[in-house]
Amino acid sequence: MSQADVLSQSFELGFTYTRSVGPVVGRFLPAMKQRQILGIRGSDGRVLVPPVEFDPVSAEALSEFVPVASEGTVASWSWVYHPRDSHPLAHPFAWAFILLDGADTPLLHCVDARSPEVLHTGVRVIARWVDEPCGHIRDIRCFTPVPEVADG
Amino acid sequence: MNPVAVVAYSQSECRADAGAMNEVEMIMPQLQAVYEQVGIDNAQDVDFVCSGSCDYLQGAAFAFVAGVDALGAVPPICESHVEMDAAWALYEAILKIRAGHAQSALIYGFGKSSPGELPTVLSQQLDPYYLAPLWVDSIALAALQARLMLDSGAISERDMAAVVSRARRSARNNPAAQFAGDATIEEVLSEPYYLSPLRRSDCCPVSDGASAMIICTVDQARAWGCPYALITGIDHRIETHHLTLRDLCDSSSTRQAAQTAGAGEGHIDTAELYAPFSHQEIILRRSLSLPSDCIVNPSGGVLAGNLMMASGLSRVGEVFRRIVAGDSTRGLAHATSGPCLQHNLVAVLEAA
Amino acid sequence: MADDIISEMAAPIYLPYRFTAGRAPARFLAQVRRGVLTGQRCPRCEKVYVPPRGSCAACGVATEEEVVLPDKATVESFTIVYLPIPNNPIEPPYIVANLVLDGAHISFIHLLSECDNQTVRIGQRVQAVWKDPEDWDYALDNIRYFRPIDEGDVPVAHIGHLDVDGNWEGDT
Amino acid sequence: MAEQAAVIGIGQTRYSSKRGDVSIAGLVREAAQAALTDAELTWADIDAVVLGKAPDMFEGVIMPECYLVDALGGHGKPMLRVHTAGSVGGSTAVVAASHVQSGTFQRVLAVTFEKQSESNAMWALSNPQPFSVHLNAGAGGYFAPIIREYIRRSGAPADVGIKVAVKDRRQGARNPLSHLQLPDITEEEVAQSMMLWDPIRFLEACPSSDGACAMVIASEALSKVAPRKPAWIRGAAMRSEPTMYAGRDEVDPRAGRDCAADVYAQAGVTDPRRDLDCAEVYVPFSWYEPMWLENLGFADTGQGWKLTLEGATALDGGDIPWNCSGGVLSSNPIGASGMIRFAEAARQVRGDAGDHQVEGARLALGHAYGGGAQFFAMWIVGTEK
Repeated sequence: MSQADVLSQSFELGFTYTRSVGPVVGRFLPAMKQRQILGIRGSDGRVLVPPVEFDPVSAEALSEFVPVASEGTVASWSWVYHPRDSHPLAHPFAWAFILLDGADTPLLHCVDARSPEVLHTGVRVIARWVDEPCGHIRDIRCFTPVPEVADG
Repeated sequence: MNPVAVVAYSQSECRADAGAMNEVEMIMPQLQAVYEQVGIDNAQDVDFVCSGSCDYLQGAAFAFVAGVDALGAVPPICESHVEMDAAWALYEAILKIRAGHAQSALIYGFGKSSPGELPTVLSQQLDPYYLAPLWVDSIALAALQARLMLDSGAISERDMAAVVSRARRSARNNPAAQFAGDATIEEVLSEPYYLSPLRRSDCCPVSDGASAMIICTVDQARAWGCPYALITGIDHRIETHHLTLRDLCDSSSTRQAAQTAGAGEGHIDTAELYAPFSHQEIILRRSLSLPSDCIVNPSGGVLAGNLMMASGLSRVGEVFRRIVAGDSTRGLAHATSGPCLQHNLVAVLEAA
Repeated sequence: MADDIISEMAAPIYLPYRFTAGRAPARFLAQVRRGVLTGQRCPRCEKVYVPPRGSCAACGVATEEEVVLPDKATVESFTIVYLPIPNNPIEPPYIVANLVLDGAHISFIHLLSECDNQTVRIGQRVQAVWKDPEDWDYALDNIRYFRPIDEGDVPVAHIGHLDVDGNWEGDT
Repeated sequence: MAEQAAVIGIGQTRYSSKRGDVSIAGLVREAAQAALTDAELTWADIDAVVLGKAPDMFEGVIMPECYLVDALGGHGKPMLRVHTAGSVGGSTAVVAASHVQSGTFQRVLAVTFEKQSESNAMWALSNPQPFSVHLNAGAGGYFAPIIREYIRRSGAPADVGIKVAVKDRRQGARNPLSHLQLPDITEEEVAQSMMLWDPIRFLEACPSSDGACAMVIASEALSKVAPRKPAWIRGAAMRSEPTMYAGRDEVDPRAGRDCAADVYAQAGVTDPRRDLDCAEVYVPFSWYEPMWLENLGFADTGQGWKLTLEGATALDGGDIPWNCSGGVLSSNPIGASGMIRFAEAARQVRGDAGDHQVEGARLALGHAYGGGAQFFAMWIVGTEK
């Protein structure tokens, strides 16, 4: 039997997909461009953020958009000590569930904080927008903790 | 339901990197092993074949097509495939047997996850408009779930470490395990955070490998004359994709599936739970209301080695093994799919 | 402003992988790197597969025995392609042919060139045109293409059944 | 023993090169909602959901049942994802049927889709892997040599493929959902369209479409009380063989022959041309009509092209019309294409196929194949149980 060289090679599976987004995401994105976060009213009356197309329980198509605040409270968080190449921030940061003021369900996004010591569940955070929003979930660059003094 | 018999099961070692092994080379030894347990020659000797795999693990479309090359499918065979864990291939095969369309079936699952960055790959399983563009990986989502449990007081970090410690110790008896040892709770707790509040030990490893199983009617099992266990109930349920609309500290779909599968109709002495993260084992134990004397994950579970697309099938196989060895009379196997236990399958197995 | 609608978004999805060839393909490519074509023979049905995948797909058994094959082949079928291949410099129209190497029992596809596209035919005899040996790598495109050779056509019934010397039953 | 099952609801989107007005969820929802409406049911009436599509790389959403559960009312229900390459639309229907035939469920929603406009099919089907040769310019490059071998073997005249291309597009123009609407297409136009992969011309190849198809499959008891006439599933079968093995007949694959024999036996069909009233058969390249006529036993080996030339497979005047809906040559959302065949067969026996109805159709074949024609799924549906 001939020799068995181990043959390894890197490759990239890559494509830039063009997503048509439909009527619900299609309303959320332009609002983001205006630095406005939208939720949608679910069948049970709760404001769901970000707006989902179909109610998870009743399966109804949803259509009543509700603006919510860009500021809210951390409902859960995880500190990323070693960000991956694909992550939105290159330095250590946190993923968090953020209950925005006016919303009944949290949004998942990233929080840029100096260290994990700054974070705890219940901490107030506010959206930091990119300089030129284009209508994308990443128009929010990240959330950052609201300085304590601002509360006082 | 009429019980279906499990007559054979085999799983490869869980390896961090299967290196120079393609799909066929990974699958074939497991198929040979289950053929030998039953005393058959190849897939021609069963009525139906169903497999589970995912193209994105190794980054090539149609991974399952190559899998057919391992079967000896000439003349052609009745064959199907789910782009899911092979536990769902088992489910499809059981429907075929219950419908009387097959008396026996071969099921296999395989995954070579090492070529890619699995947690990142799985981020593209999320809704493609809000979450996938953030590239939030599967470990981060589990970490957010764990934090919710810790914050609510439902668990402590010590509880999580206890799961890890027991899994490592149990895995010492499992030659296929990737991680085994006798780490104490204190040793686990002394590890630094990985994605807080998770430590690396709270997370299952990434493993390459395959597993295979043969099931059949009870009559066929008797005809083959090999030891068997009975699947007396099986069901699976999925939950909404929107993580923050679910109660992540509970697994309602697991409870639903267990009820339909009849888990509560007798004492469960053994359970193999597909919990890729330590806190998820606790969620599952509670959702299933497992009795305190139930032995959970005697194989070490997937914290000892996680074959994506095969681990769910392997949970069923591990319970089968315990029953046939006489170590269990009634066990429960669980499989999961999707982020934070979104989709769950429960099978109840009993001694014949 | 509230009625503003965005209908599309770009979703760049680029995932890095590190591919490792299976044992059988790796052995095959290691030989190709030396300019040698090797198939694997099925222990059960004795058919020779090239390129080998490590199993006989018909019998479902592992293949181990290696067979060195010549670089002559027969055209089993072909298509003339008028579309460019993405990221490939070959200019259309070009011929992609299903070729069976002498001594093998299964075809693989490769380019056919140095020929008149209109006279290419099933049963035609062809031979590999290799790259300069110093450019050889672990790749089947060490063979630039196949070209017709001056040998009589193989009757259709015998395609895929030639021995390693290019003979078939009844050949004179 | 298997329970009886029938199709009691059918829903399809219109097919087009790009459905830019909907998300992926919105696309599958449209077909599923139409199937429920057709069956006069609500989401709560569905016991389980079976989802099928071709490779995830078409849309770049991995295991999309995780995301699509909400659009399909799946929360709290069993949901299965089938993937058997291009035959998946058919396989999904077969698997959904077995959910009911096993006696486990009363009403199952089967949904298939492809949103090919999100990417590029040629890329998704043949993204380069290291150490392999990349010469297959799409599916046509794979199938063209097989068609060439068919033409050699059968001695079929060169215009058979052209005739199929015209017939299916004209029939497709009678189906308002059809992607291509070419009521006036001529043989000359097809003959003069660009040669892509000789002998396949541009107009002899299927389009690339966005679209979804859904069906509600129900138990005997519930089918009997359904508002519309049920299409009873008289037989369902799947077969696979390896992609490449020594001696494989790619022109006349044994998996296709065996699958047909199985489904005919279940449905009591002994002569498909005589016993069936019509067929919806997966013909993505025109020449596959004569090839499958032979493989499926409608004609003897080497004779299939004669049926096409005689007009036997035409909706107007043919004794065994094929692809009255326009077939894959008129609409091709890959993952759904097989289920569209199965659903259109059901529409024929329900008698609600509109302008492409075969009058008095009582028994119809739905057929799908995938990969390199090594995966097959078929069913036969009828007006009677």
